[in-house]
Amino acid sequence: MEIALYKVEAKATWCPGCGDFAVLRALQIALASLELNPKDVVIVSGIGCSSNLPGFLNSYGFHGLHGRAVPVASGIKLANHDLNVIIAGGDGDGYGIGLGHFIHAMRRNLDITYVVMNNQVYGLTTGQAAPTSEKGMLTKSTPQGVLEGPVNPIALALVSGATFVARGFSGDADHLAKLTEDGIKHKGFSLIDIMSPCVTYNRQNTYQWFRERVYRLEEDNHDVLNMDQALKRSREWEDRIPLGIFYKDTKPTYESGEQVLKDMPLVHQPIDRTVELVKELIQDFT
Amino acid sequence: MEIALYKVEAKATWCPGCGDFAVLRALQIALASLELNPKDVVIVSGIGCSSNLPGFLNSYGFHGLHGRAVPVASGIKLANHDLNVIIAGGDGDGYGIGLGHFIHAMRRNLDITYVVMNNQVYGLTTGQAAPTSEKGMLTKSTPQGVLEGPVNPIALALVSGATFVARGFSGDADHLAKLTEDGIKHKGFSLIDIMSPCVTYNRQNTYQWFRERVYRLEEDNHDVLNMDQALKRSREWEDRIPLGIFYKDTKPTYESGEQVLKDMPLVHQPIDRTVELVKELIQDFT
Amino acid sequence: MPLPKSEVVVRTAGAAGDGIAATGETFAKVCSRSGLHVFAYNSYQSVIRGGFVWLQVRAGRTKVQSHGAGTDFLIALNSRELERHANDVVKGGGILYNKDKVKPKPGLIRDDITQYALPVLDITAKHGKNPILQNTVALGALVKILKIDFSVLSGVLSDTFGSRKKAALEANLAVSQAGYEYAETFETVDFALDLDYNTRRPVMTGNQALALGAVAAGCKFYAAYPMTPASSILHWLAATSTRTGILVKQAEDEIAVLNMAIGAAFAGVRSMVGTSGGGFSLMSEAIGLAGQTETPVVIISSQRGGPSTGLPTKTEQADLFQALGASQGDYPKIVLAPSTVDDCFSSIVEAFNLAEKFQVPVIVLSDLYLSEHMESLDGIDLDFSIERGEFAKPDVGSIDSKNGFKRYAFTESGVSPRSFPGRAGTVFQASSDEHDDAANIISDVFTDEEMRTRMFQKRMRKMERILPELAPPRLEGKNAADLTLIGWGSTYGMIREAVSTLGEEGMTLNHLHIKYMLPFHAKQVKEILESCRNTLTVESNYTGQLSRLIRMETGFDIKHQLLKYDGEPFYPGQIITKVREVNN
Amino acid sequence: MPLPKSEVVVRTAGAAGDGIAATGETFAKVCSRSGLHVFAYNSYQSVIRGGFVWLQVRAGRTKVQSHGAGTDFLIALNSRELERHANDVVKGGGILYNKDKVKPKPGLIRDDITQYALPVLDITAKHGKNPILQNTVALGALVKILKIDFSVLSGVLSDTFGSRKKAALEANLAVSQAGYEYAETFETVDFALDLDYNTRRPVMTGNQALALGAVAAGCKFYAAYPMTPASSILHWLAATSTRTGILVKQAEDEIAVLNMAIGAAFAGVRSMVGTSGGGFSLMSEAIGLAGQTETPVVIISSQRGGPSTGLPTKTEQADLFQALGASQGDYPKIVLAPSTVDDCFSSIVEAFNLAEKFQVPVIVLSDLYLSEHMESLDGIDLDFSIERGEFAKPDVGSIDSKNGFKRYAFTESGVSPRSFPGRAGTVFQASSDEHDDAANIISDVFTDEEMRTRMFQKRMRKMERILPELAPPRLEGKNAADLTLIGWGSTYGMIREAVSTLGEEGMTLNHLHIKYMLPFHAKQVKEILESCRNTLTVESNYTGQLSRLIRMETGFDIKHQLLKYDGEPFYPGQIITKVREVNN
Ligand SMILES: Cc1ncc(C[n+]2csc(CCOP(=O)(O)OP(=O)(O)O)c2C)c(N)n1
Ligand SMILES: Cc1ncc(C[n+]2csc(CCOP(=O)(O)OP(=O)(O)O)c2C)c(N)n1
Ligand code: SF4
Ligand code: SF4
Ligand SMILES: [Mg+2]
Ligand SMILES: [Mg+2]
Repeated sequence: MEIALYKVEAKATWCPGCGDFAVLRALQIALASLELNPKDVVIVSGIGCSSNLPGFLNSYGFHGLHGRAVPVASGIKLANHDLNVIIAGGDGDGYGIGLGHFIHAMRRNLDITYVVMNNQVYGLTTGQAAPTSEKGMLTKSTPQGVLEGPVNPIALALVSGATFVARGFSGDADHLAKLTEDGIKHKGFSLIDIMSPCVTYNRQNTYQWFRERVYRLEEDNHDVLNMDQALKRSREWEDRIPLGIFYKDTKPTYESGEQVLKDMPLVHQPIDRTVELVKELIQDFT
Repeated sequence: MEIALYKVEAKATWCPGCGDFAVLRALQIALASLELNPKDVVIVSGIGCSSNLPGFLNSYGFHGLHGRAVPVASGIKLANHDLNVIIAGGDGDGYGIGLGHFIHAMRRNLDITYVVMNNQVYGLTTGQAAPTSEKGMLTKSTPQGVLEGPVNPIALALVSGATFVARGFSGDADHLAKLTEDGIKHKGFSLIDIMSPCVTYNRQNTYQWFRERVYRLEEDNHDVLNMDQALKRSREWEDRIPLGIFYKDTKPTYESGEQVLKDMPLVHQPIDRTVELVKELIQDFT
Repeated sequence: MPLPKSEVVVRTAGAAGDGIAATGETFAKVCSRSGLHVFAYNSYQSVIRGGFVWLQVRAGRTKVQSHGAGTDFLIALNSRELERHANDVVKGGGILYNKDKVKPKPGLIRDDITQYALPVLDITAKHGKNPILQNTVALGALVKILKIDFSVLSGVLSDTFGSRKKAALEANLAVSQAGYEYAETFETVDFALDLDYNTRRPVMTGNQALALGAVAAGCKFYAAYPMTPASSILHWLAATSTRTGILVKQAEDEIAVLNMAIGAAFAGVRSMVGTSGGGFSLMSEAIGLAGQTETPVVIISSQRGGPSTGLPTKTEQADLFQALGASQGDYPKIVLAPSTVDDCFSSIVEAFNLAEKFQVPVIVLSDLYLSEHMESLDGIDLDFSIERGEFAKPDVGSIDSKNGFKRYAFTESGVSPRSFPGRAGTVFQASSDEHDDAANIISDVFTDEEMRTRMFQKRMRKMERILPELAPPRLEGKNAADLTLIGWGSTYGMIREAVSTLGEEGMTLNHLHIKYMLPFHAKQVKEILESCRNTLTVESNYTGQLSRLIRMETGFDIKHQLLKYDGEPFYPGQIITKVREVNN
Repeated sequence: MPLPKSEVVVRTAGAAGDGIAATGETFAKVCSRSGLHVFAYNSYQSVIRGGFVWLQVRAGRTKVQSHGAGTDFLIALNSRELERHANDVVKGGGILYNKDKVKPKPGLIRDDITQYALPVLDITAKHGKNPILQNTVALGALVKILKIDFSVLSGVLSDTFGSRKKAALEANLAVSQAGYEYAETFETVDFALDLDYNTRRPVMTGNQALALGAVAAGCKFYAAYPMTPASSILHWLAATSTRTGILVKQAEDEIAVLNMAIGAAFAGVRSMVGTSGGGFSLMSEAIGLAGQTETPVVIISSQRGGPSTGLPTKTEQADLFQALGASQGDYPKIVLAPSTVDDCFSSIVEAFNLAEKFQVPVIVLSDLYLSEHMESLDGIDLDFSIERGEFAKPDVGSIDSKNGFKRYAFTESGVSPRSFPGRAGTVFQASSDEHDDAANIISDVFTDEEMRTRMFQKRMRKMERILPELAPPRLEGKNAADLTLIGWGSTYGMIREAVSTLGEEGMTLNHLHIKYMLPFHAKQVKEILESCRNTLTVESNYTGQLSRLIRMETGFDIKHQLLKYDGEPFYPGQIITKVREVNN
């Protein structure tokens, strides 16, 4: 399919140079190459610069509350598991206020792809510390420097049961498009944490900074089936930053275990014989 | 000090046989052996059977909202870091609804000890699935069996920066008392995840079940300084369940990095010269 | 009530873990299968074992609308409870107890009360050490005393234990039979219950009726996080999920619960959540999201004793303004409060229809007393229809392009035909940000003030359309009365009982029960109230929330208030006392 | 206003990222250091770069209370903005623009407007490619046009950039000077601003005043999660933390924020949080916790355009019922709404005193317009005292034993002397569950109904004690007026301006501004309103929330409403039009 199919008139409103453009494009390429019809794709987001993404792409979208994209997406998937459900959002949204949902979603293992535009800062609210900001980073809310260690989303995903755990980089577009495609194709919860520089508020973790550090796991003898190795690699950061798939696994999805979904998606199940059903159930009460 | 000092008239109201009795006693022993004055100890909890603990112990206490013990405790510690702040609560409280706070607290590394009475079920609400319930467990809310994998609190703690990560067992009282003492002594955030059977609603993970599986890390050549090893051990469960300290580290605490706490705890800082301060600050606006 | 009495009130008192709830349910079913109307209330605390629990079943030849006051029979499961409750037993009543365990102090039980000391040890000896069997012994005896056929009790027990719990069933059957037989030695009591084994009304709690209502409405998705007193909705829907086809999801917290439900509704299924005040607080942000994205969703909030964690197992009606004020900003939503178990059922069907026709969140306010008390129903109203509202015509087959579809089209009614993912030709993005009719956000780059104003008005227009669809409140009872009692929610039955009791005494009273809190029938309520000679609200809260709402909506000042906030439901007697006071 | 005008209105229009806010602030300070009163409003969207932004500064010889309407000078940063705003410039006004970038279409700028085409490229060439320097050029020119001494501008620039940003300062000084000098070629304008370089009023936003109020009150702990329009409280308090000694914590979400603050308050320090509606929703459960545990805490909620995410950068006053209804159950709390920047400062000091004296949560409702607009202050009221309320006498030295201390002692006032961890002799457990006076929970095992009732009444008694401590509302203006305008929050200034403008025309109007929403001065407000000939509320919301509150509290029906919900603040002109309509 043509990438054009996934484009909309509205121009993305990110700052020139923002990493999120590459993420949008990667998604469009991946969807096209997977030949998905826009009507069968739903992109769910929260609030943040990154969470504006669904508005810039031709598919169904739900642009909800800050930090709550994951449960909304889960509800959509449970209601209609024929849909391709993708979550797109920021690091603050997903790893900060939404952290609990993120981890519970991974142990739930619905077939959803989560694309996080990790810029290590709060963009939309004009530059406060994010849960991913490095220790010591100076921001509007931490003028003495961040005192907390950053969350490690890759490691969290690994220990929480995600079945596809990867890191991308907005500065490496082709690689990112491929990762995105693999993530969507994967059955089960996939996390793609994307280092997506905020050129306005993060002057520390720039494209250049990443370029000096990133390497590709697939070119470094990494075994995606080896959890111990994946965990070890997930702790690399200062000097060498791995990109690519850390870990991949197959596990039954949540929806495949749910008995009421055996026959068809909920949304297609008829609701016209409820009176009979009620009459039958009332027997239990007499 | 005498353990009696930490006792109150009110009898603990847990079901006979509940694992939480052992946790209460371990805390009392640990506090006594650390010679802490009850007035300098605050136990903070959420809501749940386990979260009733502060009422059964002689010290200051804050019995707050379901899932919110961690931020309350953090606020207390920040306001007065001379206090010994201990969080006590359940697995639902801490690893379910409170999971986000739990992980953010670990990367924050305040000097707080978190004692989780993990019974793998929701006790107080009469037996629904907990985030720690094993896959397939039948509960009131999951009559077809839990479809999600359980959270792994030890692994989450390890990858989130906790500096003292341990597991105890209510069926091993002395060991638990010692762990509790070590945890309180430790400078920085310590997690003690305690397998504390619910004799009423969890008929699966019983004392017996654990007794057949537990072993002590300290008797099994475990190196508490080795993160890789700790992570590997954190994934043991089915047949062998490790007890003891998985990992221990020293890192500066949050409060030691916060400049306004340099001189003394907030609560002791005077507030009688604010007019002068305001006059000075107004200069910035003119 | 003069003897022979046409109703009986039975109280079982003990501790949590004594099996009181199950005993009560069995007895309630026995009564119902004997053709009686039933009403039962369980007073308990949050401790799992221990504490002070009592459950009262009231059964009568005619409709009973509260759990009643004076107890005819007390089953005291231990000495402590015997002491606490003995004096509540009426003259001519009886007390049943396990004579091996309970030794009444001399003088404790009045002479006008019959003592039924049961030799439980003897009876249960053969059946293992299950202490709960003492309850079954007492049940057997009670059934005999009330002259109910033993087969009714054995039938209920068989249905309860089913074929899967055979040993338990056998033990229960045996000891209840023994209790029954032992009671043949007792003097009989003068009741005129008019038993009728051919009438069998269903007996259920408000929560079960709410859940059953969801089944009726074609709900497909129920999400919840456990919280008393809403948890039993979750339990029942989970237990019946494979029969009803409703997907039941316990999520990680209430925030996830409602966001999931909104996702499911956005994807096209009827979806519902249930919680209580604390969980409702956490949901409140997402209620505004549903309002803004025009996503239909039903939210049950069952009120309990507050504030904060408060009294988790006690009843209260103090979350009205929490529901009305939920989430920031002005947006369309509906708040309604059912008042009886029947009404619970119908209200959910109605809530779903309103939610979908108007694409709004609907909050259904229950309370612990309504949610958890058991009631026999004369029959549930099955004459309902499912109205899903307007859908946009899908443009089937076309490859889709966004923004062609005007999801939030400006219409006179304010309702814009909707669609959902998977449908061709209607691709759009729902957004919590303000947006134009084609669902493009206008908060980001250019806040078109005119568009904002029109979209706001479009949304709010729905509220005007909703009101005429709601049954206006009406005065029950005589039109010209000395006093009008006004209530909402679970106080319905008690108020009716008080009104009819006092009516028999010659007072002229009537009753206005408000179901729709938002939108509010301001005009009608004002008219009614202005026609009243005197007014009294009856509510379980401190600040008089209904009175305040009425004044806000109508300017009308209710004269008298009967407020109760100790956690226990009203007794008709309390209402009667207050009415007498006011009418003096 | 006839010429020579005693005030000037300057609007800068461009896109986000064009440095408009900084330019506005500089100009506002320049005016203030020239002895003028200043009021500035920034209209922006949530996009970080791009969008449609304009900032308007109004400066005058006498107090100015809104950002005004007609623009005297427009600084148009690009052609698009020139087109949008050119026509708002009044006759005799001027438009400044970068002639290298902006080419006005013929006819766009009316003949009665002076064009100041600035050769920005020439001027900034030496100073690198920073496009924002064009603003500084324009500022230099504007200062010259207004006959303000250049040293004032250079002084402000020096203070802003400080010694640390030397290069930036030099560039800004140079280009502003060049702009100033270039403007010498311009015709001068006839203003009578009466400059006075010896008077320098502080210029700050409502948020800065709220933050400064916290400093004054001895607040020691501020927690927040970023959210427009509350974020700048966080930014300022974080930036000054080492000077003020306030510990500033950005937490992981708003739930953590308020729970942390409650923890800190429980531990004995004055603690505060700030958020907007969405975050307030998330906090609501913990507000009830503060009420129930009787923990003093101050919660700022700055309202923005709703519902849901709505219009994050726009103003609205639609969260009143969210604040009133926050959290389940009835519990004591205070809701107040400051109306001016001065009032922001004093309100926080007052909020802390009330919070601690009555051990309740205090909600301070601001709104975007109030929080973010800049205003010059005649002087902040520093004559305040810090009242911490009653503390229990610690029993120093003793080893502690629990439950001796009656933390929730029954007192006539409902206030029980408090204590905190670390103090000897007062060990206790605060609990969200209902409890007795010694803080033992009564929800778990035995719900003592009498204790419950007494504890409930104890808590609620505080509300009666609070009301007399709050300054009752009063009519501003003539007592007998044809129309009374009623408002709350940020509309204060506009209403006053409208009242005085129309007063000059001979209308007799007065003004009632409500600050205390809960508890409410029902008696006083009712008396006032009943004495009014005609009434009009002015509010930025759809449902008329203040009118509804007034009717709820007093039964009084406000006759007319002026409601606005497009996100932009009122203009005095809109109020004037409405008043004329009503008075016809
Ligand atoms: C409940 C709530 N709290 C706060 C906000 C304000 N807010 C909007 S976006 C955002 C942070 C965005 O950061 P991130 O998710 O990293 O996205 P980015 O802008 O960096 O892409 C915040 C705090 C909100 N909308 N809702
Ligand atoms: C916001 C909110 N949601 C739900 C509840 C109801 N609730 C009370 S305790 C509890 C679960 C307790 O489980 P856990 O923390 O594991 O403690 P346990 O009882 O097992 O010791 C729940 C869901 C609540 N009090 N507040
Ligand atoms: S502020 Fe940062 S994250 Fe937001 S659009 Fe600009 S560059 Fe991207
Ligand atoms: S229900 Fe379970 S967790 Fe709760 S007190 Fe009883 S045994 Fe302990
Ligand atoms: Mg970010
Ligand atoms: Mg548990």
